[in-house]
Amino acid sequence: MQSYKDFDNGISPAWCPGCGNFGILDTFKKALFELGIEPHEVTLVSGIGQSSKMPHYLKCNGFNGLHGRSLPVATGISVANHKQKVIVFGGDGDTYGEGGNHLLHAFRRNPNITLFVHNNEVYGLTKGQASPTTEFGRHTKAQPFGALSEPLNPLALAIAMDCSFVARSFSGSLDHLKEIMKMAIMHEGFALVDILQICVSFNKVNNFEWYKNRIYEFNADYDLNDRIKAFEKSQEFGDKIPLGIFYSNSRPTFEKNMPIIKDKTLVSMQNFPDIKPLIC
Amino acid sequence: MQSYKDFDNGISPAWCPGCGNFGILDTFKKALFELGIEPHEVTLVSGIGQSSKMPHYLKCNGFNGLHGRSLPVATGISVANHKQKVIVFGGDGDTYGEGGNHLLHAFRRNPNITLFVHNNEVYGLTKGQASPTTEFGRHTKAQPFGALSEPLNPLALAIAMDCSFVARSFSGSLDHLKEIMKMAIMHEGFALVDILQICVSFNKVNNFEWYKNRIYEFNADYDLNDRIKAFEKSQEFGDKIPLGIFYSNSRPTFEKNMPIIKDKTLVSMQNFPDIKPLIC
Amino acid sequence: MNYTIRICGEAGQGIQTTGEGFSRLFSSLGYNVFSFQDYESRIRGGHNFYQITFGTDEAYAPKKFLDLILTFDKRGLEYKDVLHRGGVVIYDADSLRQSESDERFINCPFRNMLKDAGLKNIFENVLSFALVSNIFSIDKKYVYKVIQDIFSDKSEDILDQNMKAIDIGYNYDIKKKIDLPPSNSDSKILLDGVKGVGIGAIGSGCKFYSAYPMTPSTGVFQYIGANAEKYNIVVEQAEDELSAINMTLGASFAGVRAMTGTSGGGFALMNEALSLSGMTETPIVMLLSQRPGPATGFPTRTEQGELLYAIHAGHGDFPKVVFAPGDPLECALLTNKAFDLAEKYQIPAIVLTDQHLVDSLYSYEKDLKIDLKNQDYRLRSAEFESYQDYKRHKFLDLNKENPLSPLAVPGEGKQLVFTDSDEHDEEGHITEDGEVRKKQLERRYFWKIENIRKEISPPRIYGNKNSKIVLVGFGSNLGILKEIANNKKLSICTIHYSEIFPLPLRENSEEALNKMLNAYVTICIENNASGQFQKLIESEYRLKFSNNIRKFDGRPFNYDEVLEGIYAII
Amino acid sequence: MNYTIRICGEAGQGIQTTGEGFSRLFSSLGYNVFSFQDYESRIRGGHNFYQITFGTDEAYAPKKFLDLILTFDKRGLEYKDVLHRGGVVIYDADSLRQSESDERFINCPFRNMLKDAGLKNIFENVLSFALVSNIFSIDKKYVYKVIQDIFSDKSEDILDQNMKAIDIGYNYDIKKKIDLPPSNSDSKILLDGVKGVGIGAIGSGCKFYSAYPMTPSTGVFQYIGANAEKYNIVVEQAEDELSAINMTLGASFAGVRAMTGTSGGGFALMNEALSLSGMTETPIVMLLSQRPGPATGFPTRTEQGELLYAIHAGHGDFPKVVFAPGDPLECALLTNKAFDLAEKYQIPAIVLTDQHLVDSLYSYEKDLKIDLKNQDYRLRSAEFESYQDYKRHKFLDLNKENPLSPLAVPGEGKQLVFTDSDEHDEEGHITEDGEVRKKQLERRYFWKIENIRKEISPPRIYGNKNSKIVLVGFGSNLGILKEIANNKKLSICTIHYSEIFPLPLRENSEEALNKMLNAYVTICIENNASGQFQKLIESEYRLKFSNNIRKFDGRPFNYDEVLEGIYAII
Ligand SMILES: Cc1ncc(C[n+]2csc(CCOP(=O)(O)OP(=O)(O)O)c2C)c(N)n1
Ligand SMILES: Cc1ncc(C[n+]2csc(CCOP(=O)(O)OP(=O)(O)O)c2C)c(N)n1
Ligand code: SF4
Ligand code: SF4
Ligand SMILES: [Mg+2]
Ligand SMILES: [Mg+2]
Repeated sequence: MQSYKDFDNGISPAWCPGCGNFGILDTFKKALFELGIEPHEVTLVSGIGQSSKMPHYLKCNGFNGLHGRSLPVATGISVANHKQKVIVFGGDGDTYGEGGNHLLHAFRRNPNITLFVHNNEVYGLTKGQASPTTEFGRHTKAQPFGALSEPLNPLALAIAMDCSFVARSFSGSLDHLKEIMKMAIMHEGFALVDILQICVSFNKVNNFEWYKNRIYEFNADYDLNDRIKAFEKSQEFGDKIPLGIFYSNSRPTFEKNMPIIKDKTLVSMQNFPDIKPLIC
Repeated sequence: MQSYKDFDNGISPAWCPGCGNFGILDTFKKALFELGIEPHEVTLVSGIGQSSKMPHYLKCNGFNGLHGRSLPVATGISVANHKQKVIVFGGDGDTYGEGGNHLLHAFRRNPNITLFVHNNEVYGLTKGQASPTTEFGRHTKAQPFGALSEPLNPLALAIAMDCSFVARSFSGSLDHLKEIMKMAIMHEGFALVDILQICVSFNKVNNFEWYKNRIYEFNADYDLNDRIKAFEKSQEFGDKIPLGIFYSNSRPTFEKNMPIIKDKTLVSMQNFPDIKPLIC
Repeated sequence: MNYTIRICGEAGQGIQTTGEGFSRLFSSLGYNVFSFQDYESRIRGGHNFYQITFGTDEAYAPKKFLDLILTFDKRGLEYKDVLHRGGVVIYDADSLRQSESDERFINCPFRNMLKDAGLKNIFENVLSFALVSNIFSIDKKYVYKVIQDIFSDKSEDILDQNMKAIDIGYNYDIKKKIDLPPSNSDSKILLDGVKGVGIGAIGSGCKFYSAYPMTPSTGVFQYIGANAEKYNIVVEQAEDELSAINMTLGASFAGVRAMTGTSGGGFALMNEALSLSGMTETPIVMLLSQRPGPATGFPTRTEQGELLYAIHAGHGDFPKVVFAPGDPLECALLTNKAFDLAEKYQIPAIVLTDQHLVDSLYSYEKDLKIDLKNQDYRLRSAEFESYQDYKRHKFLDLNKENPLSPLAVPGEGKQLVFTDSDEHDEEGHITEDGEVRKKQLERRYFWKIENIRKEISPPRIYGNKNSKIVLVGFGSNLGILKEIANNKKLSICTIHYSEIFPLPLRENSEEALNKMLNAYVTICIENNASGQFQKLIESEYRLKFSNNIRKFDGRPFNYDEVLEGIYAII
Repeated sequence: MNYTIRICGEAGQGIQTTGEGFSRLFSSLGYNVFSFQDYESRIRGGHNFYQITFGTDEAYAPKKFLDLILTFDKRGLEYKDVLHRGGVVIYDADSLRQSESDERFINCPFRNMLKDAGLKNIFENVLSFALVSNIFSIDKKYVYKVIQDIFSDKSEDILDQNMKAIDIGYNYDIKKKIDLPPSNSDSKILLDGVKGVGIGAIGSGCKFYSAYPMTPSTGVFQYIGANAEKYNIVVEQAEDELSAINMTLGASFAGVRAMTGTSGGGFALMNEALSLSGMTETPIVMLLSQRPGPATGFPTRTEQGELLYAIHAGHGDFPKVVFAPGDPLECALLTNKAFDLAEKYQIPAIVLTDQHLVDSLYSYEKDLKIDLKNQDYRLRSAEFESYQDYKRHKFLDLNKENPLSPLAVPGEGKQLVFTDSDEHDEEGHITEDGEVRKKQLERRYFWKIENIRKEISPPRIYGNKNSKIVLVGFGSNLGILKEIANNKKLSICTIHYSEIFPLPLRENSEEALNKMLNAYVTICIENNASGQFQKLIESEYRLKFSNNIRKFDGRPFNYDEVLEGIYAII
């Protein structure tokens, strides 16, 4: 690799001009490059949504699956070949809506996967319906009475579920994002990075200015493994929106807990065993 | 109603002798009776599992649906007829496993539904596999390497998601359970009661003695609406297991938020409207 | 005399608004209009088009050849190959940075005109809309009117600028004129499949609609949402499709008419609960708006690839109906019939549409009447209170006219309503008894399938009924079948099925079956690779088509290619 | 000469252990054995039975009439009506608190005997097992052996008490004796459908199995789990079925053979990802172990009600195979064929069983050989490294023997492996191009269905090949078809299909088709209400059965009722 641009595959993104995803894409390439990871060492997994198109614009292995179902696919890949770096991209709808159950149980299972959520607080690809993180009361074509559910706080949820690495960044704070991305990728265990992402087409409220006036970067003044403190910090969202690492722990990963693959990858053990002992 | 026994429908439960569900069933009848609720005013909803058989043993309206899908059904019922008291019974597998996503979003939506989870830390009806609340490392026929996921803490999850009423009781503390049940049923909003339940057939570890040595009843010494304090309390599970109300708030319910049904139930508005204005 | 125009450009360039503008313009003038859309799965950029056929002849289907292309991107220029003789391409050479010498290309400097008038580029579609209207010599007042209607919710300032753009475009000295014969009809109205289904649902008393967004089903969800307040409908976006359908079942159980809608992938997720509807005999109506699969497939394109899936969906044996309406009017009528049969027989009913149908506009006479059947089969309040010995799943009493135990509304009487996803006894409680199951299947399966089938209408026959060339299709191909029947070159009989499952009884559809059996050439036309409709008809009626015409590139059939296809066969 | 015994009682009374004990006892003595189970969806209580047919004749199917009933509950007494002449009921009048005067009832005071010996009631099944063994004059050492084997993991103390119970039961002065002819075979082994599928999967190199528990599919999940450590298999219980199948797809994409299993409801939830397997061409094997539907249905009972659903499952057009093995051996062989074809053609493959098949024991010769085809079609390490211009979804080059682009293992070469659920180009990236889609369908759909079909084996024919009475069935009815073919009263030809979808080519199955076409009576037999198999065969081969025999009360067919059914028809 000569430059982070070597992760380019020549396909031009189908995003709107001004979309926050461009910055995230660029930053991700830089993060991989700076970590010295080679394209074939990575498998990117995604669901469906604007954010889930990410793998198409990167020179890596990839499985772009169904809306909401990226985490199980990623888990299957990671346990079958734990030498691959498995990284998932998803939207707030994809991850917290359709895919909510898989997220809940990925927290518990703790596979060695990095999950980047492009949280634009809206369903982008399907044209502007409320997502699980849309603010209460927001009117859309699908929410004629306004969004009637309380927005989901992904960080609080992750911390309550003892997620192994929990962070937030912003598509408009790319240096910050790059460092967080690198830490998340290097973290051993399930890492969630909720990236506040600008959607110029369907989220006119939470736009760049809105965020710029609220976000600030922080370094936890508590032990990152302190779940109560982290939970408390996660409650801060409104006039002030903290960016940074909220929580992390060093729980053994799912792959580490699985005795079968202690020494070798599963894929390296593929064989046709003798079944005679079973016929009895 | 002359007695709580009037909620009997003469069907004898298909549970194992000694199962904790018997006590829960009996206690629920008492709670309803003491609240002066009539059978036809209640719709019971459940999924599939031992616990989900509850509605069959009670003289009430009922919809026993699919494994994991009770909450959406209950939500549909409650919004179509918010005068009905909608109560859901589920197992730990049903609610926290298969039904995890619906739980997550019921927290957000806050329908006026009471959810009783019979948490026996095992899949009873399917004969003993690990459930989301099974302790780490427990070996079963389906977990040959032991359960490799961290057990889910339902209370912490509920509090993180701002569930409107969050409590725990025990199938061996029936007086306590009855009071909690009554409060949960009367609470306006989505109420989760996690009931630690003895399974004599498949959970030999977390048996009556095990619990008796650990449980204690508590009355919160903090404001029940204090999410951080409640979260902290929810972390207590091990040598000491607190029973009681952990958290509650008075968020408006989904039904209240829905302008259409402000004055009348939806079912009372069933009609065949004139479509002429739409043909244009 | 009909004309076809295509408006081309990137997503975000207002193609849709312009296309709708033309559709409204011509229909308001009393012309027949048919328009359809071709767009990508992205919000900005890419290449989309919107195509309108209009004139004094009937119009129900896409045409291959164009009379006018209005393009805002370079790719639009490439369609010159499908221009009719005398057809033109209207474009702005400056903004496309491409200039064409061919005389069919008419360079109109949209952006320069706007710049000169101090207007922004975004007005180029309104400007060009006016310019093209002028080519057809439409009176300017109608042009104003359409734009005013479309932007009625915009500020006065924006409206003013739009009017200004109209003036510039209309007054542009365009040499080309196309002769549009005067219309001989009153102004018409426009309906697309979305409105058709939506009107059918609302008119049938749908009081609850829960869905998870999925193209191309989202339109109906949002249409019902837009009318929710007026018609007292609860609409709720569920966290996933599993929830959407289960909520719908809950609402229906509680006593209201309820519906959900989705596309193929979401439908797959709803299969388990479809089966639950069958088992608990809880009526629901489901919209399955198809797009090409498998998996995510082509999200914004069209296909009829889920016919057999819809019919067989759900585990275990239970009855259902599947309707595949052919145009917006049928969308309304069959959505209504779906609600009616769903409630009458206590079953799930599926309305099968596709992207082509939901996104296409069809013109109708202004005074269109949509006659819906509206009967409430539920047992409510007083009636329920006095009902003798209510049991939700009572065994059949064949002496009754409708011997199914009625759907009672829980709470409206003291008697209880109970149902179960397990096999159950008459009261809805779990059973392990094989004899009880057999008795339940007698009513829940055998009685229902036998009686539902009698309610199914025969297919419609178009064209020359004596022709020995018979073209048979279903669902959204109705337009093609009608236009092919109308063609003046070849005498053809066409047959259209929209009540698809169960298929009409043989004795109820003798006429159509005889046509097929006695033809020299029987062609089955469908928009999928595997020939699902053909398999269905062939196996049901034990006949064999001699030929077929299939398309599966995600695009709808157009009239011309189908006619070519028929010529190639005969 | 065969005998049939039925052991009855509540769940939790050790019915299953006792039944398995008899199965092992007789098979170890070289007799043919067939046993099946009838149980409720509860852990304790209710009424279950376990029925064993054994002897010197072949045994593959349930029998209606019994030679001996051993019952631990009152409901078992009611089966006296299906006793053969000379048949007896063994029971303990005291513990059942019911005494029967009829001489066919033999009261044996199990509990009193135990009490006298200071043993607990739970030993009553071991005691009665020994007692019944004595009725058949089995040498006591074999009785010891079976019990020792079954309780081999129990403590010495428990084992001692069991031996004591055997002594008491065996020595009980029972008057009744049944004459069992000596076996003329070596000791046999027993396989049930669970083991059959499990062995097939393990032998095919399955390295990953993810599932969510669901009766009757859980057995295979747990069997593979029990062997996971020895065979290096990752087994994982997913949070739901959506996850189970998507994990399986992930593991397969990463390069290992992977499988999931479920029953009808879970299968419904897996439909969307089944379609994903088709679109991304990621091989998976799925076990669909049927139980009666719809919805939750009869969780512990049997039906063949998801044949057409399995065939049509998943949205959009994509190829798949569905196999319905007839016995444990076929379970192994067809699971293997499923793995082979899934990987060779890069498709999903479904193995269709049912409760009856997975829970039933069949005896086989001790030296049974199960020949599996094992070929690794993946592109791995060095081979991948040197592969020219790898593209995951390359368009077909028909000059190659297998012209599909091989499945490469991501990371084992520097070239990249990429796939997508959207319609995609050769490299797996999203496309909107209709021409590209057509080219993808050419290989992903048309080429595959054509070539897969050639690999499908014809049905098997049993009985008198010249008979004009033909009985046709599929899947778990193999045993019935074989036994009916063997019957000595009526000359019948029976035909069994186990490779169900796609059905074998007409030219590959002429023999069977001719038998059906030339018969006087053709009877289709299947375990469902709607006649799914009949529809399938009739529409595929354009023939018509004259009659059918169906059962849908959740119970398997028994030999006698089928024979009666045939008599009633002819
Ligand atoms: C099963 C299923 N349901 C629905 C859809 C339609 N769909 C595609 S993307 C999307 C939501 C996109 O929102 P999000 O995940 O937040 O991604 P964004 O586009 O905002 O990045 C939906 C509902 C689908 N493809 N599959
Ligand atoms: C879709 C689906 N998957 C799986 C099952 C099988 N199943 C029935 S109950 C159950 C789990 C029961 O566990 P839990 O919910 O904890 O209830 P319990 O029996 O312990 O009370 C499962 C997996 C099913 N019925 N439906
Ligand atoms: S719709 Fe929003 S999220 Fe999607 S590409 Fe456009 S700006 Fe980005
Ligand atoms: S298996 Fe456990 S939960 Fe189920 S009835 Fe028996 S004791 Fe109760
Ligand atoms: Mg989003
Ligand atoms: Mg449980």
